Amino acid sequence: MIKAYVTIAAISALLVSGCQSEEPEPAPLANGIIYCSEGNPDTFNPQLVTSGTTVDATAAQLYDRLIDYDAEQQQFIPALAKRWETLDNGTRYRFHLREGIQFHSTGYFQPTRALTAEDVQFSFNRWLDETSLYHPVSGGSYPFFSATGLDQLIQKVVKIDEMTVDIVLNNADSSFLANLATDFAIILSAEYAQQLLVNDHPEQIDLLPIGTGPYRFENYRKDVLIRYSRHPEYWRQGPGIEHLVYSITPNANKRMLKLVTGECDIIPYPLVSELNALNREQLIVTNEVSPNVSFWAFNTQKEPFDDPMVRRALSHAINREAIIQTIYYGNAELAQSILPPTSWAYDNKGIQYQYAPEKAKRLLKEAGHSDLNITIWAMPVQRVYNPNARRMAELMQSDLAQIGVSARIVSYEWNTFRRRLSRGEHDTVLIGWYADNADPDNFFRPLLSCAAVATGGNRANWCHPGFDQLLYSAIATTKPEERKALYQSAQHLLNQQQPLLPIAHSKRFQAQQRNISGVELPPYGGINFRLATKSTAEDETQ
Amino acid sequence: MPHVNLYHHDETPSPLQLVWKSFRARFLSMAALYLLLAMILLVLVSPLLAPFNTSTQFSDAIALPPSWVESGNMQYLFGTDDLGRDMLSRLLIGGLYSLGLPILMVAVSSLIGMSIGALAGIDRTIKYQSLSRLFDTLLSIPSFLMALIIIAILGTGFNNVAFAITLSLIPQFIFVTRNAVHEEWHKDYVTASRLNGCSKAYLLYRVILPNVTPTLVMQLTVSLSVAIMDIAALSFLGLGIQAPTPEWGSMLARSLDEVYLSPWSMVLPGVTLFVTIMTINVVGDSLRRALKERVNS
Amino acid sequence: MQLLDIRNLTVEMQTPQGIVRVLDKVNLQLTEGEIHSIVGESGSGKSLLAKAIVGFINPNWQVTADRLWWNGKDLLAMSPQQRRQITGRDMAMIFQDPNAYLDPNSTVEQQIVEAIPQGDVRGTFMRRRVDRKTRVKRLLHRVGIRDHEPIMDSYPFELSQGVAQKVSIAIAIAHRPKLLIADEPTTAMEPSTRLQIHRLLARLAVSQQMSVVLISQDVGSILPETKRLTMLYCGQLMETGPAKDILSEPAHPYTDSMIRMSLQTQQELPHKARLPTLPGAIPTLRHMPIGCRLGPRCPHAQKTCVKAPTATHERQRVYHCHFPLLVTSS
Amino acid sequence: MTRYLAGRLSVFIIAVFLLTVFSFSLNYFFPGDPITNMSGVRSFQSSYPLIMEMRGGKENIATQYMHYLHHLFTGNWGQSLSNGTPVFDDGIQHFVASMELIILALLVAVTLGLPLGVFAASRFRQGSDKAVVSLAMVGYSVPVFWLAQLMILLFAIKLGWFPITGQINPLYGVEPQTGSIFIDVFLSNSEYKAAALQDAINHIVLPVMILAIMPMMLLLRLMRNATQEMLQKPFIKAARARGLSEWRVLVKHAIPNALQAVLQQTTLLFSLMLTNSIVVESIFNWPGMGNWLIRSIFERDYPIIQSAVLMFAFVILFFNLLVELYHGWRFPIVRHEQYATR
Repeated sequence: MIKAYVTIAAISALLVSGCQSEEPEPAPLANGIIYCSEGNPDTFNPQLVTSGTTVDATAAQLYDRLIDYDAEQQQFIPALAKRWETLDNGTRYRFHLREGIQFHSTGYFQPTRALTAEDVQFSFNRWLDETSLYHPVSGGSYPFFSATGLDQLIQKVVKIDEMTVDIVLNNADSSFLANLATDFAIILSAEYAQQLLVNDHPEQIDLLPIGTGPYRFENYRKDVLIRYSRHPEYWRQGPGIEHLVYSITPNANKRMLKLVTGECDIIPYPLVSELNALNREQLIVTNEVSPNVSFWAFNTQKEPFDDPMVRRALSHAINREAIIQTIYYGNAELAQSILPPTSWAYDNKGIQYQYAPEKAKRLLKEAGHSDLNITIWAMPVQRVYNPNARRMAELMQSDLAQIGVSARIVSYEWNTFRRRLSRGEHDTVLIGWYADNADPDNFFRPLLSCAAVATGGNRANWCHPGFDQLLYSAIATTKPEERKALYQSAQHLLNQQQPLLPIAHSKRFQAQQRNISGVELPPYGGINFRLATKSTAEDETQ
Repeated sequence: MPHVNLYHHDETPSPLQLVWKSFRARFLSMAALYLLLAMILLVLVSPLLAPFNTSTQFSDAIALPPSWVESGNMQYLFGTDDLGRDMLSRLLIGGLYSLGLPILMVAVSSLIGMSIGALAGIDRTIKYQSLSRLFDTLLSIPSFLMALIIIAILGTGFNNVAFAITLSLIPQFIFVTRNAVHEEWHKDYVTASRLNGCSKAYLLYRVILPNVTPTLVMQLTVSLSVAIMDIAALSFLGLGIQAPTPEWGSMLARSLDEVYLSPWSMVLPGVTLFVTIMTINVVGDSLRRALKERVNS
Repeated sequence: MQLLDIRNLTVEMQTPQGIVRVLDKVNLQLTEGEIHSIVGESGSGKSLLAKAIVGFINPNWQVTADRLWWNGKDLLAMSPQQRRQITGRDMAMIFQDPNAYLDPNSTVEQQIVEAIPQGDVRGTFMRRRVDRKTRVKRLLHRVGIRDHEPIMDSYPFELSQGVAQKVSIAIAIAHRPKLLIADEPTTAMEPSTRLQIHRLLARLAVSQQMSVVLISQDVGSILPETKRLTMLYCGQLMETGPAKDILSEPAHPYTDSMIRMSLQTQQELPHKARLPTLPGAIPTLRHMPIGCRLGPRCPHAQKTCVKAPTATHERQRVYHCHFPLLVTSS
Repeated sequence: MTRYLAGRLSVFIIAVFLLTVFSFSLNYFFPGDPITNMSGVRSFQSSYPLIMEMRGGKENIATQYMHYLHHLFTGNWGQSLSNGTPVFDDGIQHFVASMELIILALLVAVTLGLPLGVFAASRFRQGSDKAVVSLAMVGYSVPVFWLAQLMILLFAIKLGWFPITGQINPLYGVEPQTGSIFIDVFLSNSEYKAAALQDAINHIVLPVMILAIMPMMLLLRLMRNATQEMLQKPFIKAARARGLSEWRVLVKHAIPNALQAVLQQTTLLFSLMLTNSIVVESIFNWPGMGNWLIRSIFERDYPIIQSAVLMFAFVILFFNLLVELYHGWRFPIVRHEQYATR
């Protein structure tokens, strides 16, 4: 019997010593990066969604766009298109494609040719052309493009020759190139699409993706991981690692613990204050200004939220200062408008969303409501703009209780949550938005236009013809002064109507192991692993 | 010849008294019992005792450590959580959900389970025996799984969780009561009473019940600790009582996000839960022990 | 030399009501090969005496004696291990309820094999197995089980009481003890089985040169071969001596009543006849009378009986009584 | 034995039958369309009419049940509502992953709990017995989710010995084929099997440890009480009086008989084990049945909930059957008692 105990002790000692061995990391660990993402992607085609989780997981990794936006230089730079020119008074753009760009070669598809104009044409027609065979595949809804009106703006895509493609617009639009440089305007492989049609599995184009990006798809297990490997024939400088794994970890606390134990190399949306309290030397927390906003949207198609007075009353009840302190730990700015202050169209003159519970009570009474029962839908995941929506909801719950409104917090798994949200099942919802490009339009049309009601992007289900009018006038003109004035009146209108209450503009945080470098956080959208490298202990000593 | 009673006769203690006697003899048992009673009392009067409303957020006292820590404040004895809510009040009121609710659920399920079990225990035919065998087999499915199924059907929410756990506790009561009653039913003294022409109801209440009471009380403690554990585990997983309600399990779950900033918000509900369950387990264990001593003596 | 020599053995029990003396200064002597019967009503401490001899005691019993010698060695002075070795080697005991004293989850064969001393079995591994088996069969035959095959593979709960008792005896005699204590081995058995067991014991005493202590509740069920008889009442020794003498001429009133009752129960009683029992009932442990414990029930009791009587030695007999029935010649 | 075997098997089979009836009726208890709940195919999907036909959706309930049984036994358990993968294939992997965890924890619990229980019983009411029993009481009363968090803070964060999620570092590229990580490492075509194995062991230590503690403490207490009770039995005293050594009395007579009593409590043990495995798997992201079930409840993925429940219940029934058969085989008195008339 004693012997058995000795054996057990010996085994456990071995195990323990094994974990602490000083040996160099085995090769698979040394040339791979684990990114602990916060949720499952809906699909592997960013054209189909507006969800940041999906975009993070796919756009910059699997695909390329015709042009990219360089945030530092504040200009558009060539990507798949090596150059482009504007023709016909800004209603026709001609793109000259780069030669010899290879699509991914995987177990399910081997490309026989490089990128051509045909692929560009196919990719645009997928969401543009309702007669395209691929248009209805995977639901046939392209929320970003319909919300920004890009599908209305582009008249057609014309193939000029093998390496040249023209995009013809219905009218000149100042936000066109900005939208083209977003994560959504990606280029798919027409050849792959053709192969899938032959095999009668067109839906696989969004599940087993093929692109030209720095990584190619290996496999995906829901709730567990996405596995990518380096695209060996990538056309520009690629990553310094072989493997990239998205380890799906919705729980923020768990994500942080995994970073500490070294199971994650990079995590998004860290619990910043916790990490700082931990004070681990091998970890670094970076932050960047990010154009985003979190807001509390009222479902204006439901009683009693169709009454602006009720919406204003509820807005006055919320102590947003307290929210900034407890939820963001002070790492955010109180929002006075849906636009962040860094935007050139920002205006806060005469706009106020003050905390005034007494006024709120009075307004509510005037509107003829007492004993209001509402639901607050709080998203279950962390986003740049809101690190903990459920806790925020709890805070608001007690604020609302002060004015005699009882609120119930509702939350579902993220995909279910958004599905139900799109169906308008909510009373109010805590959600937010971060910009896909530098244009202020990106904060208005995808969020509050009547078109966005249909696509589900307009969480307030708020359709105001006057407001829409302002927005369309703003994009029709190219004069900045004129646009600014229009956007200012739009902001004032919003303040008056309050379909939503802006809460905060947060900084964007990311925590990572010290030995990871080259992971970019472009301000407009996602995360980019194109230049990611991992230095091993040996590299450091050299 | 008159028989002189030379020896004085003791009162023969009833089985219940015997158990109580040997239970009382142990310090630990009594300590646990008193602690349990004190906790139940505390829970009952918690709305009066709690210094603050559980949802009141003190924005000037966010994540304040307990008063015994240097930076603590006597106003908030156990500190405050990350939203500035008083921990002591939350723990006290949380007892209503974490201890009070389970007591209620156990009371309801024991009433139902014991009545069915007692009836089942005295009916005894071959057909019944094979049926009960089958029943026992199906009863081996844990109550937590049962509760999960019911929640999957009805959805989460306070009422559904309470209903689910109550329902899932009943089988154990049926099982234990039936076995205990059945065992007594076939003892010779019951047979004797039966031959004396006592009615079934009389037998059940006057003859059998006093003898099975300790066993049933023991099962009550077992079920209570199971119920507390189940409701806390469900809430911890996010399927039970939802966040703003100060249930200990859900308090624990949400405290995980700030373990390092405010460790007390995780330690306090955990310790409370642990002490509660342990007290109940000790009472149950002592009862089992006292019961065994009665049988042995 | 005396095989067993006990002087003034006292056993005290700790009960919630205080210390109770359950055996009060009992003496017992035993020579090799003799059959000795201990008779007493329930609660007389006869089983306890047997248990004290084999060291079968609970930790809360206090055993003291002027002398507790086995083969000239003081059992009380030994360490528990030594004592267990000696009793294990030299003594064996069988009980009223044989099934409870057999391991319910081992076969008869396994249990008998376990009792065979290791030194008895010789040879290689295979030989030893065969040897053990034949020894088991021989033992079973010796205790009167002829059909050994089914019995060997049986579990205790499959045996009838008589057979189980025989198996117990087989286990007991497997290591050829010098003393076999039989604690009411035949109570609750049907008469034919009882007779079988009794004969078996008597035969074994002779053939194995083994002393037998037979404990029983009434004088009528002792072995005819009994050499000496000891009467116990409430933990006190009443009378001891050669069985024949005592049965024919009881010196102690208690012995007398026991014998008369035994005779009476063997014949038909007339309607409404009084049983020749002593008045009153056996006192409970907690309420032992002082002095002679028979006192309150004794037809001859007088004031002096509140003092414990001293032993009267007469020829080979010893009795403790202030007013013996036997008028001594001296 | 034959009679006992037949009795137990028939009870088992009837129980499994009832279980299928129960899981079939779940389709009707769950909100929504029963056919969708069964198959995971929604009514607007093109294959729905075919599925409706195959599952007897338009016929009476008995026919539907027969169709259900047929699908159940042919491994056609429908597809997930949330991502359309076949439930059965997923289920098997989750099942094996869970079993790996549970069986290892059971082994740990048995190899530590039983000897400690015997040890405590042999030192009955002495200092070491009291120490062990108090420890068992404490260990048995700690809520498993709290314990897990404390252990994670200590072993993973403070000491940095063990990782906290999953079966293996995903960079090893070991894809689940069977669900059992050790077998998968072996089957994988990784060049670093030794390192991967080491990593897998590191991953499993903490969950197994946490999962083992409560059942271990339960076993310890059961075993101590049973052994102690056995040591009071006449046959043990008789064996002692026969001069057998204390060790032999313990090993040959007390322990086997105590085990017989402890084995009767295995139902309790399994239910504790499975309950805790659900929580532990969720905390450690172990890709087992518990984790699968909890997630599917969140996502209202009815075909999965149903399958997970079915598998859980089946495992318990099957384990109990095994234990009962072993019990009856090793301890004949059990078979005897079963048919003794009372």
